[in-house]
Amino acid sequence: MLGYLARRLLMTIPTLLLVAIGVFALVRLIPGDPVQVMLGDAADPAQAAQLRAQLGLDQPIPVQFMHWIAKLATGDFGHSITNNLAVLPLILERFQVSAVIVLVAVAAAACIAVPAGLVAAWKQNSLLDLSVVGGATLLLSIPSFWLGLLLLLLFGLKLKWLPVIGYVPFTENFWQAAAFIVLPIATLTMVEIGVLTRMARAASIEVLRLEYVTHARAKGVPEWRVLARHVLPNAFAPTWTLIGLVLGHLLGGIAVIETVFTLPGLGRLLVDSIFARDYPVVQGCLLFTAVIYVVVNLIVDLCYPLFDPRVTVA
Amino acid sequence: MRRRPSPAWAVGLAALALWAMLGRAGAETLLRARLNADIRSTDPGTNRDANTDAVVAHIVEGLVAFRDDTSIGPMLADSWALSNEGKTYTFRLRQGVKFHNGATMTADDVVWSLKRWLDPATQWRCLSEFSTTGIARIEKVEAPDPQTVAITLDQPTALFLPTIARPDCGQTAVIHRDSVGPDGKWIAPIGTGPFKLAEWKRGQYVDVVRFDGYVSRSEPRTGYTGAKDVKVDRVRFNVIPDSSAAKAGLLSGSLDVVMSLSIPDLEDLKSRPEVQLSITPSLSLTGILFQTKDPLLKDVRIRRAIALSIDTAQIVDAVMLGTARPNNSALPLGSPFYGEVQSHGYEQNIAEAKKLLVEAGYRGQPIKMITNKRYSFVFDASVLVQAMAQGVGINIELEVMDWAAQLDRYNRGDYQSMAFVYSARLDPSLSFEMLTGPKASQPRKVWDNPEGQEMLRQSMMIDDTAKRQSLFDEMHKRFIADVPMIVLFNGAELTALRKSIKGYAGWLYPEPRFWGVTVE
Amino acid sequence: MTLLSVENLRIEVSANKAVIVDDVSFAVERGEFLAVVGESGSGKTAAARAVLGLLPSGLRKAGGRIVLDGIDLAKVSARQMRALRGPTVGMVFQEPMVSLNPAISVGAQMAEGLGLHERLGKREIRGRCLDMLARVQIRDPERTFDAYPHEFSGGMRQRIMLASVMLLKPKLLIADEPTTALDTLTQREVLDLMVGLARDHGTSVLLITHNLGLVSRYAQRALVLRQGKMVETGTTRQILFSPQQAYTRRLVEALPRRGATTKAQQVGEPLVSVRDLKVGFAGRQRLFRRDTGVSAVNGVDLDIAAGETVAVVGGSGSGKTTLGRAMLRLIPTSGGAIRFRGRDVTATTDREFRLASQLVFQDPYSSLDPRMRVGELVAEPLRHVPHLAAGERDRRVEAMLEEVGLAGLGKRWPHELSGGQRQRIAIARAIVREPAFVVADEPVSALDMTIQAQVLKLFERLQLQYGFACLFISHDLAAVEQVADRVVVMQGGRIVEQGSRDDIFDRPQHDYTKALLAAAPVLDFDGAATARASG
Amino acid sequence: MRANTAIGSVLMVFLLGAAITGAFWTPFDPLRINLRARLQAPSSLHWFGTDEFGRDVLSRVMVGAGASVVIAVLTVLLAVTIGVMVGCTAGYIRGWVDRIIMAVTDALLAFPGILLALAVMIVVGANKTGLILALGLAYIPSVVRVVRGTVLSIREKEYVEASRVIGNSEVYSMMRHVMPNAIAPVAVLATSMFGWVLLAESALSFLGLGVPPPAPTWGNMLAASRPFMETAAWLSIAPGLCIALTLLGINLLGDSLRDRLDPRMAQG
Repeated sequence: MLGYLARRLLMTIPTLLLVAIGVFALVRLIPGDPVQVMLGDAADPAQAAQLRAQLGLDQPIPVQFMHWIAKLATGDFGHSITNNLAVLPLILERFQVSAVIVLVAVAAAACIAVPAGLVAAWKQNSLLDLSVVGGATLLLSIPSFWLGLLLLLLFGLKLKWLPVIGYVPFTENFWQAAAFIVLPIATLTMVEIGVLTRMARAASIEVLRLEYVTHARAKGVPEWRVLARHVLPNAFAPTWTLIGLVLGHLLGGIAVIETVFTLPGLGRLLVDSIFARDYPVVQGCLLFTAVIYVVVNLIVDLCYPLFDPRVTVA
Repeated sequence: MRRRPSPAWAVGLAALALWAMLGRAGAETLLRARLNADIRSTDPGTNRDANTDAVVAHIVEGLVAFRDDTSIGPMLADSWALSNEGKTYTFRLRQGVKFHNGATMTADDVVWSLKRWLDPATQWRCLSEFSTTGIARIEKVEAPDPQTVAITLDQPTALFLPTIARPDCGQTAVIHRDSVGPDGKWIAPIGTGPFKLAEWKRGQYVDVVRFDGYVSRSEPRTGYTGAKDVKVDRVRFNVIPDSSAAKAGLLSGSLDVVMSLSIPDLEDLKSRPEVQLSITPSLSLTGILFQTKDPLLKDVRIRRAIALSIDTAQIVDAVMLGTARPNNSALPLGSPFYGEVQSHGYEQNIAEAKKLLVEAGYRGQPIKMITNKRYSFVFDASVLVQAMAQGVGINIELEVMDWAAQLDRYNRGDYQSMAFVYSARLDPSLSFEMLTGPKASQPRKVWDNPEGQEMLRQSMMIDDTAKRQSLFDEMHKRFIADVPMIVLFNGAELTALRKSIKGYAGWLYPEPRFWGVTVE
Repeated sequence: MTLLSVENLRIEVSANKAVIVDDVSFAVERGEFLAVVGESGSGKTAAARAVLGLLPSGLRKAGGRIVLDGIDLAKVSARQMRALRGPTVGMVFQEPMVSLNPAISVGAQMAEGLGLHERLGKREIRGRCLDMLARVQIRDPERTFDAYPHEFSGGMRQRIMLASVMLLKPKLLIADEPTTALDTLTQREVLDLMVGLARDHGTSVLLITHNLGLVSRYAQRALVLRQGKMVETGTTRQILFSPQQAYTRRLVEALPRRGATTKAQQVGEPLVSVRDLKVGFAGRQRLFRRDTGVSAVNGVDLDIAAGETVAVVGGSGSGKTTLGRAMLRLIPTSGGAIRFRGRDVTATTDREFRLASQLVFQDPYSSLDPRMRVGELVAEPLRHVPHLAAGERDRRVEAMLEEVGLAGLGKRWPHELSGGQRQRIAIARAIVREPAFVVADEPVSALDMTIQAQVLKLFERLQLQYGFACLFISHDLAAVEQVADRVVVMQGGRIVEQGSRDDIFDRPQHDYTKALLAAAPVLDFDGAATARASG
Repeated sequence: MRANTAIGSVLMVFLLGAAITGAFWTPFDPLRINLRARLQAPSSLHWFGTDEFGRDVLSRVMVGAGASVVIAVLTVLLAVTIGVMVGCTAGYIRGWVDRIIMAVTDALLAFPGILLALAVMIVVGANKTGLILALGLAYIPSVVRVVRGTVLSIREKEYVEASRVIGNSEVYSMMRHVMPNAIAPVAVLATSMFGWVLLAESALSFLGLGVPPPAPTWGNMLAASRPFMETAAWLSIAPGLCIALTLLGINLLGDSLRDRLDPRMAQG
């Protein structure tokens, strides 16, 4: 198990190195630079050159890259160009916001989607099944930010049940924080329900076709128990993989939802930094995102044997 | 309409109110403002940005400062006189001005400060203005007596006082020499301002507290000078990068002041009972830039045709929702030099525009116009300009870029046309200076007209208001005739405050002032 | 006394009312062993599932009466039906790999039924389970109880399955092709266990099978179904030895029997010869080392003469398939030599050998590209025949299709054809270039009995006609007996015995050969159903 | 599930109808600005109302349909073409080539696609071509993964072995037997991708970069409607519904395509 972990982590190094190179190259390919953004329309060339030198942006790009990598190796992600904050704490702070929303939303979505998919598969082609599939497909078809805007319109502006914008950390005021993130979570949950229900249903249909289900029934096992004990664990395994993928991706960027609900999350930090050409932050965010993706997938793989004993991590 | 709070929301509010009450139990009055990013340093005019300037302006002062109408008024100097063919400025200092450490300011401190700014090691932002390529070189700084300072330049310039008063130059602040260590390294500002620096918690907030030993000027508050009567104990500049979070903070009462709001924000906040708005015209300038070296647009008739195809008033109205007025002049509305001449710009004239196009032989060749979505008013203006130009048969293709990419193109002069916004310039010469120059050496300049450059140079040299006015009038006429760009309007600075804040006023320069402000 | 009686059972597809089981009646007495015999599509599985009330989704019972242990199943509630499943009727499924839940431990799955139907303490349940595991000859019941199904081979899983069903001592055991997926030796062991357990508990057995050999060995009575209809019913003896219906007769006649040796033993240069052939599968690549590999073929010597048919027999894992693939140079060898017409072709890609050799696969579903038409499939090998005009090629394809009885089907897609037809295409594709050497890997084991007979006959005829040598890989001794000139017996990657067909079948020397022959259920036409060569 | 196909087809026919009609005729000029008719609610004259510049929303939705469809089709084509070629190469050749391709693919997959597209769009420019390139690039890794996985399983199929036995070359086997059979899962993926592109196009517009105005796409219309959500809800409802219904149609058709291509179904 530990050996497996070590091997997996070792295997991610080339990927992350590629990511780092790609990120760095991409960031430098983007036209414009942070100095111009900072100086705006009054960019005196001499001044710009001075600032560039101050930020180390006047050095050849390979040198800059080596500097960055060397610092990264010591865990130093550098400082933001726009506000001089250390990048890693900044990322971690923003990440908390995204992570809370994503984790709660995906968990909630899974709790709704998996039973719904299971029941739909059980009653395949019934009216119930049709409405579950139809509903899931509909949820899948709505642009997430539009859905978010509609929810805002309804609950925030028309009913005035929830605050429309802003964010307060949970550490500061739990209830207020909760009120701020209810809608983003609801939005994300609904979108993910669409994805996960369809997956859970498909997986359950596969499992329901298998003979061990008939075997269980032939032993006189009641239907609910057949579903709960025999179908669910086996149908959950592929869904779990999908949940991992979804988590991995969402944790890196729910920029759109964060923008709709004006949450200071990681996705928005990244988008804002791209627009500000804040190289250290963009690079840090993208790399962090990639690491999260890799780590989440690793965790998912490590958990997989819980659902499917055939898979061993060794 | 009354807000019906949800239970969670209500509990949250109650808790917050309780916390706020406990927080104020010490009877200290606190004003909470928002910065969209942390300040870069406390060293005036060196490692800086707009946020840094805003904070530092509460702590330090210079010899002179801008008034509300962008004219120059005395600050630490009581008066000044010109001699030596306009090359020597002799400042008479105010009596009894105290530094935050209790020391009394003398001419010696002024000389020390100026020498520090002029030392290249300080990396003062405005050092280049006083080098050979700038407005004038400072040849001599002397203190004939403790209340007098004399500065001698190598040539006369009208821009000397406006430059040393510039907020981005740190107002060429007079600071006590203990602000730096023995090694010359910056420690913290010991200035003469109405506030002194209390605490800078990086990434979170900057606190300034009232300076009890402050001796205020007697004339009423104006710009960065006049009476600075501090009515709060402490001002906290909270670093809140997210504008919506700031807005929410304002609505929930955890912030008192939010500056630099956007037009859509205005629509949203107008209806909120707990909020008041301060809308002041600002000096920024939005317009359509043309690349006069472009094979197609080098023909002034085509540029003119575009200018005549649009209805500036209608655009401004649709874009700024009544917070700004049309202005085709390079001088901002509100400038003391803005007169009758400046109010004559372009009148929409479809027939004339079409005629010009025929003469120029324009046959629907596409004209690319770069625009951006960072500034919604720029974007909206470009959409409207495009549609109106379409009306006379001009084929403008919009190209949306992000702001940084657009700036890059702007600085390299690499565009056919672009919708652009210039930041505030406090002096009319500077307003023209940002547009005027030889493209060969300064590709970002839009107006490459030798006569215009010469007039600009003169306007910078002389101090006579009437003469300068006539120069600016002439430059305006040439500028309108050349159509290197179409100025559309100046911006508006939108600040939202809690209803409990009294005495706040915006001014032409888009930075807040928290003296004279009370919290009820 | 009748335990189960089924009267006029009718089962339809819910959607289009197609009839799956039509007016079928039969009865099972207490303690009786009834075999239901039929080919695919006969409705035998559906009929058996109807007894459990577990028809696959999409099928429904449209008529008839099922009385189980005196209870009319039409009149019981779902709950009562569940109470019957397990203690009254149990079922063993065909595919041991998918009939145990992979996510639940063996013990928990066994205990589940006991817990539902009997009031027992935890310890008692465990005890009963362990006893039963021991009874089905699982070596380490304690460990097995806590293990997961995937840790076991097919034969072991089928024993576990049997144990978990018999734990409830059902009055009726339905066994749906319980050993079809197992090799001959394991098949024998599992079935013997099943019969023994049934006898112990007085359980009646309803055995669903296509294998007449099993019927003759185990069943007292048999029922023949064809396309949902009853063809014939009677004692095993009647059905097998004096079938009344033409279809039953066809079934019985379809059983392979020993044919004439096609050719005399050839002397001289063998067509293909293999010396000390070794094939090892590399172990898993670890970070710093490689796991020790497994050798699938270990030092095989074999000669095949032109036109000769050599059969390779052995249980699963004996290396027979690997040998065939290695001889065609489809998988790399790790030692030894392969010669073709005297030339060493082990290391080189010998174009002549490649074009002169062919392979017929076991599964006619996966060996035909689903996106090519029948004609294209058969024409494809002719790409490599030089100077072949398009017209000539089409003619040869058409002739070949006619040869295998598929004339005029050239424009069809493979999925439009039956399994037997597909295997004919596969054979046509292998033969069309007139190869000298064909490896046939279990070519008929995926087919129904009557189809098997036809395909084997076709194969024999073609071999006679075209004169190719053949390596015939099979676990079905009956088929081997019909086609082989010589037989090679493999075990654990080695040849344990080889000789002429008659020598091997009549005078086996090696114990493994004897065991294989003993396990093979064969119909003895001279007397009662017994196993051959029990000596 | 016949109903799926029917509903999906009706929705798609409707979309294509609107797109084709919009290319030739719209009730109003979709680009004509009329500041006197700003933000008018739906009426008998303007069925879907007018936007902040007084343009007719119905006309814009119709023209936008065409633009959105063209962008989606081209993006999917780009991603599928490159993805299939790369994926087949990786899956069939295996070894080092495969490892390098998969390392790059994994690296690309580790980014959130929409942000990758955003960055690429800044580099290549915010226009239709840029959008297609950016989204195409963002989706190529998914195609590569699916194709490679399929190819890896297909190349073990007996009919590919049969092709080798016949004496066909590896390249021929790949082109003739592997690629055609790898198309089915890609076709299913492509239908999903069509929907993703529509969503991503609107999301990118929303984040500030998309197809430049005034040419309408559903995405930039929806994005532009945000400030007027409270005051002029119809602005967002028209394009939002169009996107949702189109995606519904595409997903339903994708489901029926999946069912049709399922080998079990084909055999049954």
